[in-house]
Amino acid sequence: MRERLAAAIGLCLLVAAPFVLEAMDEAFLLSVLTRMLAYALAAAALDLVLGYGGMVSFGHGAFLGTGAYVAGVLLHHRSDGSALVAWPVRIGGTAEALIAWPAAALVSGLLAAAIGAISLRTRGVHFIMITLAFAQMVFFLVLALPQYGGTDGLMVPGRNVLAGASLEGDAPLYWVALALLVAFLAFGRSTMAARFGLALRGARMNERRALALGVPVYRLRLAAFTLSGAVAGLAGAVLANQSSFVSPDLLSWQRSGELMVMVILGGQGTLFGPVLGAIALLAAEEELAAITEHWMLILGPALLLVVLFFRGGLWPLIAGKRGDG
Amino acid sequence: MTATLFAEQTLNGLQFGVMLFLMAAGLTLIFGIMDVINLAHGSLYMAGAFVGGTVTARTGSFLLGVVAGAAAGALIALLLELTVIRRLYRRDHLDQVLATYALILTFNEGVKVIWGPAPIFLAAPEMLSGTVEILPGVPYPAYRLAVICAGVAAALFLGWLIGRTRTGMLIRAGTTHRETVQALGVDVGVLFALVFAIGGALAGLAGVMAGPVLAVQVGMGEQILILAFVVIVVGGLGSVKGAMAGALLVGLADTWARAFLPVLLRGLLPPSSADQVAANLGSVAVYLLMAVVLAVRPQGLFPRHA
Amino acid sequence: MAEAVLEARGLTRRFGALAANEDVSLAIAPGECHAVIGPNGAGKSTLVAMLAGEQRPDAGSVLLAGEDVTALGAARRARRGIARSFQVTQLCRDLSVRENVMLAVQAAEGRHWGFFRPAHSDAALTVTADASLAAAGLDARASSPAALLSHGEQRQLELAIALSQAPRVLLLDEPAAGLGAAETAALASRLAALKGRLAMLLVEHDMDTVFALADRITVLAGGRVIATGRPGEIRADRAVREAYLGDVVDA
Amino acid sequence: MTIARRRLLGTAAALPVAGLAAPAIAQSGPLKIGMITTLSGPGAALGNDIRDGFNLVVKNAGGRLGGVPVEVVVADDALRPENGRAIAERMVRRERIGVLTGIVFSNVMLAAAPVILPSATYVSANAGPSQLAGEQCNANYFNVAWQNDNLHEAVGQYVTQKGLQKAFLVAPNYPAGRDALTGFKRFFKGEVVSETYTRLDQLDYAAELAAIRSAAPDAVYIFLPGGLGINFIKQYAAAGLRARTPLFGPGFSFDQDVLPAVGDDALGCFNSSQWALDLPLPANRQFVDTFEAEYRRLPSLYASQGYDAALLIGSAIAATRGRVGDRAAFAAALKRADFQSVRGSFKFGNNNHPIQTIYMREVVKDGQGRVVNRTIATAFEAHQDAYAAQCKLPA
Repeated sequence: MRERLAAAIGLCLLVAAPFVLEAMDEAFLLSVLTRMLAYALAAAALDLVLGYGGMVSFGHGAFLGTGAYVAGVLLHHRSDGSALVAWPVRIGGTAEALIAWPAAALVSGLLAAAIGAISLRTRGVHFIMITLAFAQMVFFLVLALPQYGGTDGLMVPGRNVLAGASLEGDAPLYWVALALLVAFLAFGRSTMAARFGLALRGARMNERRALALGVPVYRLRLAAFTLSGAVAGLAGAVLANQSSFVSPDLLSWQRSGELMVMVILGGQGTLFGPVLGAIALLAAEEELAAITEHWMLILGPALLLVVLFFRGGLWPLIAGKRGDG
Repeated sequence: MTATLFAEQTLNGLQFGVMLFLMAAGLTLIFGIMDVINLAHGSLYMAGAFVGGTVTARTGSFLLGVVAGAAAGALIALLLELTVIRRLYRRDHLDQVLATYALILTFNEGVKVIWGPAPIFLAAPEMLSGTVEILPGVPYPAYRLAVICAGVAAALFLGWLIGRTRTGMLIRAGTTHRETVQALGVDVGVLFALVFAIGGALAGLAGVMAGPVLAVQVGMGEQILILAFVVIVVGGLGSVKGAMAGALLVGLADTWARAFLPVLLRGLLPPSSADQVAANLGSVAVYLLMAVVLAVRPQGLFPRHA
Repeated sequence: MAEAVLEARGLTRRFGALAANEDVSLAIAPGECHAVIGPNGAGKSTLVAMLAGEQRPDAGSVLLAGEDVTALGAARRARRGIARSFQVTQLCRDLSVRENVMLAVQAAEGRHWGFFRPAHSDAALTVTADASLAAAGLDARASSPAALLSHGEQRQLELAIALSQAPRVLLLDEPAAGLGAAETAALASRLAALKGRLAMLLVEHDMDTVFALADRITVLAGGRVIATGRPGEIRADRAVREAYLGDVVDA
Repeated sequence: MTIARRRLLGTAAALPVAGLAAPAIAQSGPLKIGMITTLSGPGAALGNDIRDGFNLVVKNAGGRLGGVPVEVVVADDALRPENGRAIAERMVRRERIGVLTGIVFSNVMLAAAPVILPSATYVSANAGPSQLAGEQCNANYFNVAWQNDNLHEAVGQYVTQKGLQKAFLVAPNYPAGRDALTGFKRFFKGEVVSETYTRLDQLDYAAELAAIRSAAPDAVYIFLPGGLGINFIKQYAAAGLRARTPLFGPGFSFDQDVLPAVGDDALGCFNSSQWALDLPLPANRQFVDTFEAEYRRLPSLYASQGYDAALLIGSAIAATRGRVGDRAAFAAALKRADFQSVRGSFKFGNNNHPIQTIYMREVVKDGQGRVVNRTIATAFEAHQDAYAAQCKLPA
C-alpha cells in the first residue's frame, strides 16, 4: 500500500515538473530530467534481469549504446540523404520515431538475444565476466566504425518526429520519455507478478528446484535478457534525442557499471527503485562535480557505504518494503 | 614471414602472457580462496606502480622500488580487507562488484590528489635497459626477460605456497571447511587477511614491474584489470594453473592476431578491407577467445571442483 | 509385470577413480513403491540424480515408459512426468508457500509465458495449489515465505510441490530426513495413500518406513546392486544382511 | 582570482528549492567565462594544464581579462561526452554564460557544440576535429590551438624534406587514427612500408616492434595519444630501436606533461608542434617564466594553448568593452586575433582555425638535466588546414 502511494506521489511530481519548472523559468532543467528518465528506463530494464532474474549483467551499456546508435544513425542518414543499406534493397534513414525507436529496441534486443544465448550457459562470476567481455567487443567494434565517428561519436542532426509531430524543445521529449518509463514500469510490474515473473523469480531463488519442476529456465532467462536489452536500447534512443549526440562512451564498461549502481542504489527487484537510483546518482554526480574537482573522492566512498550498509537501497526506505532480490 | 619472425612473435606473446599472469595470479588467488571478486585489484596494481616509482626516484634503486611497490600493495590490501572486503565475504558477487567498483573511483581520485594528474616516471635499472640477442639477429629487451623471470618465480612461489606449506593447506581447507579449520584453532579471519595481502603484494609487484614498460598513470589499473579478468575466466576461476594457461593463451592470441592476421587476410581480401578487418578482429581477439572458450567450456579451461 | 514406468539400465557414473554407480539396473512398475536402500556412500543420491536428469551417466540409459530419456536434462524429464523431492530441502525461499506450489502447477501445465494476468488471480494455478496445500495441511501457512516454515513443514511442502507436478513417477530422496517420529509416521501414511496410484522410488534410511511402504526393495552397496526383491526376500537375503541390514537388525 | 563553483541542482526532491535558491541569471558581478575541461581520469593532466595556463593570464592581470573583471567557472567533464554536454547546457542556458572554452577531447567537443554554439561563443584551447574546421564550421567557434591534422602533416613534410624514403606508420584502430595517418601521408612523398592499426587499449607493442625491426624503415611515425604513446616510446627504446630508426610523432606525445614520465627513452625523438618551450619570443619567455614560478613545473603545449585562449578572449573583451552578448561584434573581435601569441605569428583563416607556423622539435636534455624539446626546424610557415575550403564562412 505504502509502496503504491510512494509511486503515485513520484509520478505526480514528475507530471508536475514541467509546469513548475516553466513557472520558475528553469525549463532547461527539464532536459536534465529527460536524461535522468532515459537512464531510469535503462536501469529499470536492467533490474528485470538483475533484480528479478538474478542475472548480474555487466554489459548493459552495450544495449543502451546500440539503441542510441540505431536512432542516431537513422537520423544521420535521413539528414544527408544517404543510404543505410544500399543493397539488395535500398534502405535510407528515417526521422520517424515510430520506425526508429522500435528499430533501436529490435537491434538491441537481437544483440541481447545473441549475447544472452551464449552467456546464459554460464553462472555466477563467469556470467558477470562474459557479459562484460561481449560488451567490450561491441564497444571496440563501434569505435572502429569509420562512417559513424569512432571515438568522436556521432552528431545527431535534429530529433525524431513522433507520428509526424515534432519532438523539438524540452517538454515534448520529456513527456515521451516519461510515458515510455511509466509504460515499462507498469508492464514490468505486471509481468513480474504474472506467470512469467513467477517462474523467473523462482528460478533465481532456486534454480535446481525450478529445473526439477520442469521450468524451462534457460528460455525464460533468455527471454527476459532479450526484453531487457530491447528496453535498454529504447532508452538509448531517447538519450540520443535528448543529447543530439551518440558516443561510444555509452557502450563502455563504466556505463554498464553505473547502470548496476543505479539499480542497487535505488533497490533491486522493485523496478521503482532503479528509477530513484538513476535520478539520485545523476543528480549526485552533477552536484558533486560542481562542488569540487575531486568529486570522485566523495562519490566513491558514498557508493561504498551504500553497498555495505544500505543493502536494500533507497526505495525500500520510502516504500517500507524490500525488493524482490 | 620468416621462421625467426614467427618465433620472435610467439615469444612476444608468451612474454605478454607472463606479464598478465603477474596481475591475474593475485586476482585468481583471492577469488579462488575467498570467493571474492575484487575489481579494486587494478587499484592495488596502480598503487604499487606509483609507490614503486616514487621510491625508485628517491633512492635511485629499482630493487627498493620493487620491494616498496609490493609492500604497498600488500599493506593497502590488508587495510582494505580489514575495513571493506571482510564485510563482503558472505555477500553475493554483485555486492562485491559494486563495492570494489566504488573503490576504483576512490583510488583513482586519491592517486590524482597525491601524485597529480600527470603520469610519473619509472624506468628499468641501467643493467636491464639493454638488449640480449636471444635468436640470431633478434635483440630482445633484457628487462622483458626479467619480467618473464618474475612471472615464473611468482608462479613457482604460489605453487609452493598453496601446494606444499602448512599455510597453504590451511588456506585450501579454509575455503571449503571453514569450521574444521576453526576447530583446529586457526583464525580464519587472519588467514584470509593474509591471502588478501599476498594477492595485494602480487598486484603491487605487477604494477612496479609494468612501470618501465607501460605508462604509470591514473586509470592504468582498469585497462589491465579487464584483461586479467579475461585471463582468469578463460583459465578457470580460482586456479593458479588456469591463470597461467589463460594468461599465455590470451597473450598469444592477442599478439598473434596483431602480428599475423593482416598478412593472412591479405591473401583472401583486397588490401584495404583486409587491413580494416584484421585491425577490427585484432581489437576484439581476446574477447572473442573468451567467448569461444566459455561457450565450449562454461567453467573455463581448468575448472575448480567445488 | 506391466511395462515399467521408469527403468534404469546399466547406469554407471564415475567421479575420477571412484565409481558412484556401477551397472545399476532397476525398474519401477505402475503404482509400485520401489525402495532403494544402502549404507551411506552406496550411491543412492547419485542414482536419483541420474534418474531425474541432473547428472549424466557415463554408461547406461534411463527409460520413461519405454522411451529413452537419457539425453534429456532435468527440466525436460520433469515435463515428461518425473517429479522428485530432495534430500536437502530445495524451495524458492522468498516465494510464499502458495507461490511455491503455484509454480509447480504452472510447470506441470507447461504454460510460463503469461505476462499480464497476475498469477494470484489465475484460477488455473490457485485452485489446484490451494487444494494441494490443504491436503498437505499447510493451508494456514499459505502466504508465509517458504523460508519461515519449520523444518517439518518444509518437508511437507517439498512433497506437496512434487505431487502438484502431477507426475507419472515420483522420486523421493530421503523424505523423512530430519523428521521426528510423529512427523515420520504422518508422512508414511500420506505416502501409503498414494500407493497403487503413483509409481514411487523411495530412498530412505528409516527401515520401518521402508518395510512398511515398499512393494519391492533394491539394495545398493559400493555403487552396485546387491539384491532386488520383495521386503520379505530382502530381509532373508544373506548378502544383504552381511553387507548392510545386519547392522541395523541386530542393533 | 576566484574560481567559483557552480551551484547545481540537488537531489530530485530538492529540485524546486535549488531552483529558487539560485537565481537563474547573474545580474551583476564579474563577467563569467565557462571552462569545461577534463580534470579526472587518465586525461586529467591535459585539462589541468589548459586550466592552469588560462588562469595564469587572469591572475597576471589581477583577475581581469581585457580590463574587465572575470570569473572563470570550471567544471570537470571526466572525459565523458554526456557530462560535457550537460555542463555546457547548464552554463549556457541556466547561468547564461556567453563565452566558453577549455574542452580537451574532440568527442566531448562534438557533444557540447550543438548546445553551445546556438547561443554562446566558444574558443577552443585544443585541437579541433575536422568536422568543425570544414562543412560544420561555425561563426561562433574559434580554434586557437591547431586543427587535428596539422601536426601530422608537419611531420610528413619534415620527413620528406630530410629525404627519408621508407616510413612505418602506427595508429590506433579508430577513425581519428586513420585521419592522423592520412594527414601524414598528405605531405609525405616517400614509401609507406606499413600502416599498422593497433588496439585502442593496447598495452604491449612487442608485436609491432618486431614488425618494425623486420621492415627496417627509415622513419617510424606514431599517432598514439595519451598513455598509448608512453607505452610505445618506452618499449621502442627498450627494444633498442631508438638507435636504429628515428621515431617521429605529434608534439603532444612528446610534451612536458609526458616527457617527465618517459625520461631518457624519449631522447632523440622528433616531433611537431605549433609551440615550443624555447621559442625566443618575449611573450613566450614571460609565459614560461611566470608559469614555472606559479606552478613549479614546465608548461606543456596544452598550457600554452590555455594561455593563448585567455589572451585571445581578453583581446576581444577589450575590443567590445566586455559586451560579449553582442555575438557578431565579439566574433569579429576574436577573428582579428589581436593578441601576442606565445607561438609567434598567428591569424585565423576563414574557418576560424589558425594559420600558423608549425615547428619541428627534438627531445634533448637541457642544462639542468631535464628532458625537454629543442626547436630544430620549421616544417610549415603560415600553414592552413586542409578543410578550410569546405567551410562556407567568409575569410
